Amino acid sequence: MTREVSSSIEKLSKIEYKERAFKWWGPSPDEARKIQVSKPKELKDKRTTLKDAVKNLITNGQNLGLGGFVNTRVPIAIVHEIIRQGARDLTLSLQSNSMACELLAGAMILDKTRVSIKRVELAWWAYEVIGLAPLLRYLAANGMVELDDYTNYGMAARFKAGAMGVPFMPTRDHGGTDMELVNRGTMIECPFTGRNVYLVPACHPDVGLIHVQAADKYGNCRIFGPLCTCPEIAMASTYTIVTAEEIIPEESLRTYPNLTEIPFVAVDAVVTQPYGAYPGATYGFYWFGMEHMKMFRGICEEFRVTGRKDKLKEYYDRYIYGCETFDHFLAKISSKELREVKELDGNRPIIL
Amino acid sequence: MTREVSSSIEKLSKIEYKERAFKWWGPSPDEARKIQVSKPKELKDKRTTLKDAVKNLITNGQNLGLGGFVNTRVPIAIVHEIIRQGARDLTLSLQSNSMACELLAGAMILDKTRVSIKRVELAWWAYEVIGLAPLLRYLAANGMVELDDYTNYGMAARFKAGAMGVPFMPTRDHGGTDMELVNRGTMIECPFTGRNVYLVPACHPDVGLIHVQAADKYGNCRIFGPLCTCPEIAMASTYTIVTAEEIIPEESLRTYPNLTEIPFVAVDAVVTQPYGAYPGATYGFYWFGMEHMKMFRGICEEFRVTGRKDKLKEYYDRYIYGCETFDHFLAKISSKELREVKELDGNRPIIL
Amino acid sequence: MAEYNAYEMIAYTGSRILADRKVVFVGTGLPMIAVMHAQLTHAPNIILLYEAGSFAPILELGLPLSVGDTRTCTKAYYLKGLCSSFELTQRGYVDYAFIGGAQIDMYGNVNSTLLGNNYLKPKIRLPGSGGAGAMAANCEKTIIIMVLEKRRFVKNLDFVTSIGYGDGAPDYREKAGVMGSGPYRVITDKAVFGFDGETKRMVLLEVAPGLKPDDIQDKVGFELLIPPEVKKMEEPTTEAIRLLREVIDPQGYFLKREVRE
Amino acid sequence: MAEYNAYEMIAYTGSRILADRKVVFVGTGLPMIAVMHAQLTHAPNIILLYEAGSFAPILELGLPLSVGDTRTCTKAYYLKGLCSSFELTQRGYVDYAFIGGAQIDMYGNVNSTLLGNNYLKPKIRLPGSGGAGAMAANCEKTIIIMVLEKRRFVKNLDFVTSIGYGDGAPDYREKAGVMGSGPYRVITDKAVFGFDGETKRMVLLEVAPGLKPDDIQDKVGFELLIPPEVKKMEEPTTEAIRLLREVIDPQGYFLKREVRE
Repeated sequence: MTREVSSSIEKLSKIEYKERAFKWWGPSPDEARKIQVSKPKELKDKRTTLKDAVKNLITNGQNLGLGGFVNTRVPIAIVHEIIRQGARDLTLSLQSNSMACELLAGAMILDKTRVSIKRVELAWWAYEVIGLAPLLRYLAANGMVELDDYTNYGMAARFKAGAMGVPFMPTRDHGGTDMELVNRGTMIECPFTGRNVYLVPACHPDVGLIHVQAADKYGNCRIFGPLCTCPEIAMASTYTIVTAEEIIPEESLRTYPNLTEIPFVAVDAVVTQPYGAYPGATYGFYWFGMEHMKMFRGICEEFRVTGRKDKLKEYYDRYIYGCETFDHFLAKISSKELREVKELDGNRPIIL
Repeated sequence: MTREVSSSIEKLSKIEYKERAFKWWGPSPDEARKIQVSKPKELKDKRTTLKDAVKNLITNGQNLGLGGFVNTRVPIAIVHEIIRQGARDLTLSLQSNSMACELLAGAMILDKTRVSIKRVELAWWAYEVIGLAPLLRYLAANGMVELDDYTNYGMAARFKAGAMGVPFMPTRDHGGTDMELVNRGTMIECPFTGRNVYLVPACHPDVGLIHVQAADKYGNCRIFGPLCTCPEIAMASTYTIVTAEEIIPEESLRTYPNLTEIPFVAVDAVVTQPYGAYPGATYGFYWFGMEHMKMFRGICEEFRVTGRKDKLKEYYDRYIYGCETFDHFLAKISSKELREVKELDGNRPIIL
Repeated sequence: MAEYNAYEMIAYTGSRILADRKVVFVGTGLPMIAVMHAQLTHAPNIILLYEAGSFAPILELGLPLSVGDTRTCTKAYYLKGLCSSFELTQRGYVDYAFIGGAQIDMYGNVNSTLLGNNYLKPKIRLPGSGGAGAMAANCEKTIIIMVLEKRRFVKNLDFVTSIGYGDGAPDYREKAGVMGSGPYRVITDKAVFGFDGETKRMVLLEVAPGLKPDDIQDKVGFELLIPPEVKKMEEPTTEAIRLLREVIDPQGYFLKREVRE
Repeated sequence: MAEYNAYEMIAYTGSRILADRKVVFVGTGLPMIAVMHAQLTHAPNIILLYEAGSFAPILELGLPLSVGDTRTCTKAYYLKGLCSSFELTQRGYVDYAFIGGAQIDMYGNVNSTLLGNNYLKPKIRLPGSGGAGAMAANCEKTIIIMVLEKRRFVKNLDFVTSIGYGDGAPDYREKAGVMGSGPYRVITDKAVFGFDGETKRMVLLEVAPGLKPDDIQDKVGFELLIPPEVKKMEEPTTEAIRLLREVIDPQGYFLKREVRE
């Protein structure tokens, strides 16, 4: 073990926490490499349904890497299908997310034999202007999930290290804060500068969940607007499910290879799913659906305050369990709403 | 100092070398940060002539970061101007380069009071199919430059660390080879995996020399074809000179911000220079000029073998010292040649 | 002079403090309003950075409601992802971090992770660091924005999320391995604070009209440094209020919330 | 059967050894010829990777003359930079490294940095690692291509540039921190070699028609492992020679150089 050093945070800190011996919360770098090496990398048609993608790739106990950022290109359609099929003892890894996390948390609260979150490695979980995340508050206050806190850059750097095939990434943050004490990173003295530098361990999700504007049938993806860390999550994960607003011809990707943000080797299932991030936003396609999010958050907050699950159950029965597919969910959203979020995007220029 | 470990290379190695205490061969990460913080970052028109850019930014003793890769988007026009104005005791940092390095070496051989290379941190210096680099052979065999050898990834990772503002990058190479012994990287035991991992120090050139397809007047750059590590070199360097085949309107960059590979804050001088990489290649504009390169290499090889400098001097007098600007150099290349390299590019699709 | 609420005062002051032509990393909440106001008024050439990846946008399509909102990208010059935004800060390209938080202490350390001192079972779990922890570490200077309330200006943070000057030791940030020089201003509805160069403690710089330094000290859970001369905070002009209410946040997403006292 | 020279035999054998649908990181020199031949014949779905940033191109515009040549990008699927190419290898996305070099030893370590044992004043300074050192470290398997000459197949390398099995110790690569499993084949004009699973030493697998294992041992500066059965190397077909000379390298950049014996 490299000799560890630390900042002066202990002089300042008031937090009670439990020392945790370091362990990986998903595949270790060596395991992730081994899996990748053993997979065939050939160009093959990976188009499938979300039902089959989730059936074939999601199992209990996995670490799921949630793509997108807050409300942007969040993998809502994939999360719906995971909830429908059920998955227990999940670890979630993400930077900043809102509804994708809350949806999984709500399913856990309704029936933890069906869906459950064991651990979350994250930087941020809330709705920004709409408010705090009621279900995170509930799970945390009741000690129902183990959390591991980083900055947004910390989580980004962890996915980046995973994508790059290195075991950690040096960062210039976390030091001197309570995150240095509670999370799984570690401070070392830089062998070149002699200064302290904070290392965060690579994060390799078992399955990355990614929504993009366009992909070809092999899984090559174009992304416009904020890339978030979707390319890094896809490359770091041992398997990746991609939903795309549109499938575009391979020829288009071969014409402008510089525009491909995720290469086919990092993708295992490609699903056409228009509005696949709704009520999140997809640059060039639609803005986010504030009203639906507010409505869902309101239901969750009511549960948190009152402990009554009836409205929460109604939401899941109507919008998830009562739908065969995500298209059925979309059919229950007013066409006016879907048209409006499309208009609110302002028709941003993208290249398809 | 972090406790150092090593592979078993010493059991195998036969190389004689001198242990070097670690030192930065250009700005340290802290120095590079300080310079960047002190620079105004505003949007301003940075268009200038190559003469003025070199006059204002290049001085003796600097570390110059050479963009491009082997023959692709090599900063030949900038190197010509540096040779014309003279610069001594240079450190060159690069991955793989051919003519840009040899041109500087030739100028040194002709008159080392005008141009001289003190050190080179590199992965590769030659002409691939055309042959070895005669002037590198000459300088090395005579102990006239200090070299520091990395893999291409090692140099790429060093620029990347510099661009990211971290003091080093972990890599999975160099270990178990003589580069582990002779270069300035170091092996540590990973605090997370317990396995050895090789750290390469960040590289911050004083000035990055970059040729791109298109830039706006503020320095936002589009690059098509291989990006090489031009974005990383530009971001890592404390100052950057960009030559561009074309200046394009700001509005175009604002329409497709995802296509910008170097942001304006990383660029200090923007020069319009068609054929700025010739006899190197620029994707979408022209292929490389094999005949001119062969001719120059032949002259250098003749010097290496015979020790006679007359033809070398002739080349510099005709093509560099005898030219006021790079456009004068181009005027001495046959228009047939310039048309042919354009045709050989095959008119690759780029977005301007 | 127009009537204005606490958020409007904060947004206006935040805007006023931003210099034109500087690079500002915009945190979520009121910073988003403040920078938009600055861009529309005295700082048309201000350079904005949003953490999901957008650099130097012109916010013509309207107010982003989230730092990950696709509206942050409007007419940007450079648009990659999270890594690129934060690496710009590490490398020294960003002048100001502009963040909020739930609690702040006298050294400008900020908490946005939880309330209650138990990490495993917090009384209230807040969103977490998000970008703030990294911004406060590596942008050159940090501007913090918060409503002035005693429950927020506290002696000891429940959790240190964003680094300020730590315990005030001159080498605290150095030992923490961060690159930025630290907190610069704290903007509230009733006062503006800076930090003492020596002790790194919070200094009262401006108070709102009608209030005295003692009124501010009463709302703060630690001892402020109060210099002999404290300026009066500028109030938002009628035009500023019109811009804030009619152009920037007509739905009142950020400006019409209730302030709990 | 057509006449062929040493380079043509190497290129043909290199092509023959590549399996379709695998990912191959293409080093400079004859590997570029071999992969193009493979893509045009038995391995149309082979996935090529070039270090300046090109992934999965179809080489319709002709033979790249350099691994940084813009022609490597023709109809690629993914095209970033150096970092992305090598990170694909570290992460496990690349099946084969395909490299050359100046010297090789019995454990598949390769030298491409210098001749003469003094790093400060080498007898001949060669180009350096380029991508080879990283490819040999992190692609899953390494294929090495070289003309069979005693000055190249040496007992001790002047400089270890690209890692093979080191000194043959079972943990050599593990301790070196590299991710790939190591050398797989060595292809020459007169023989094909593999490596023994236990001792990691070079094993003779195939010899060119008309030669015996002893002839090969005579051209090698260390003791080869020679199994009782050694296959005969396949000779290039007339069609293969036509492709190599007329379609792939009509200028003879790679195939018409002189072989120094």
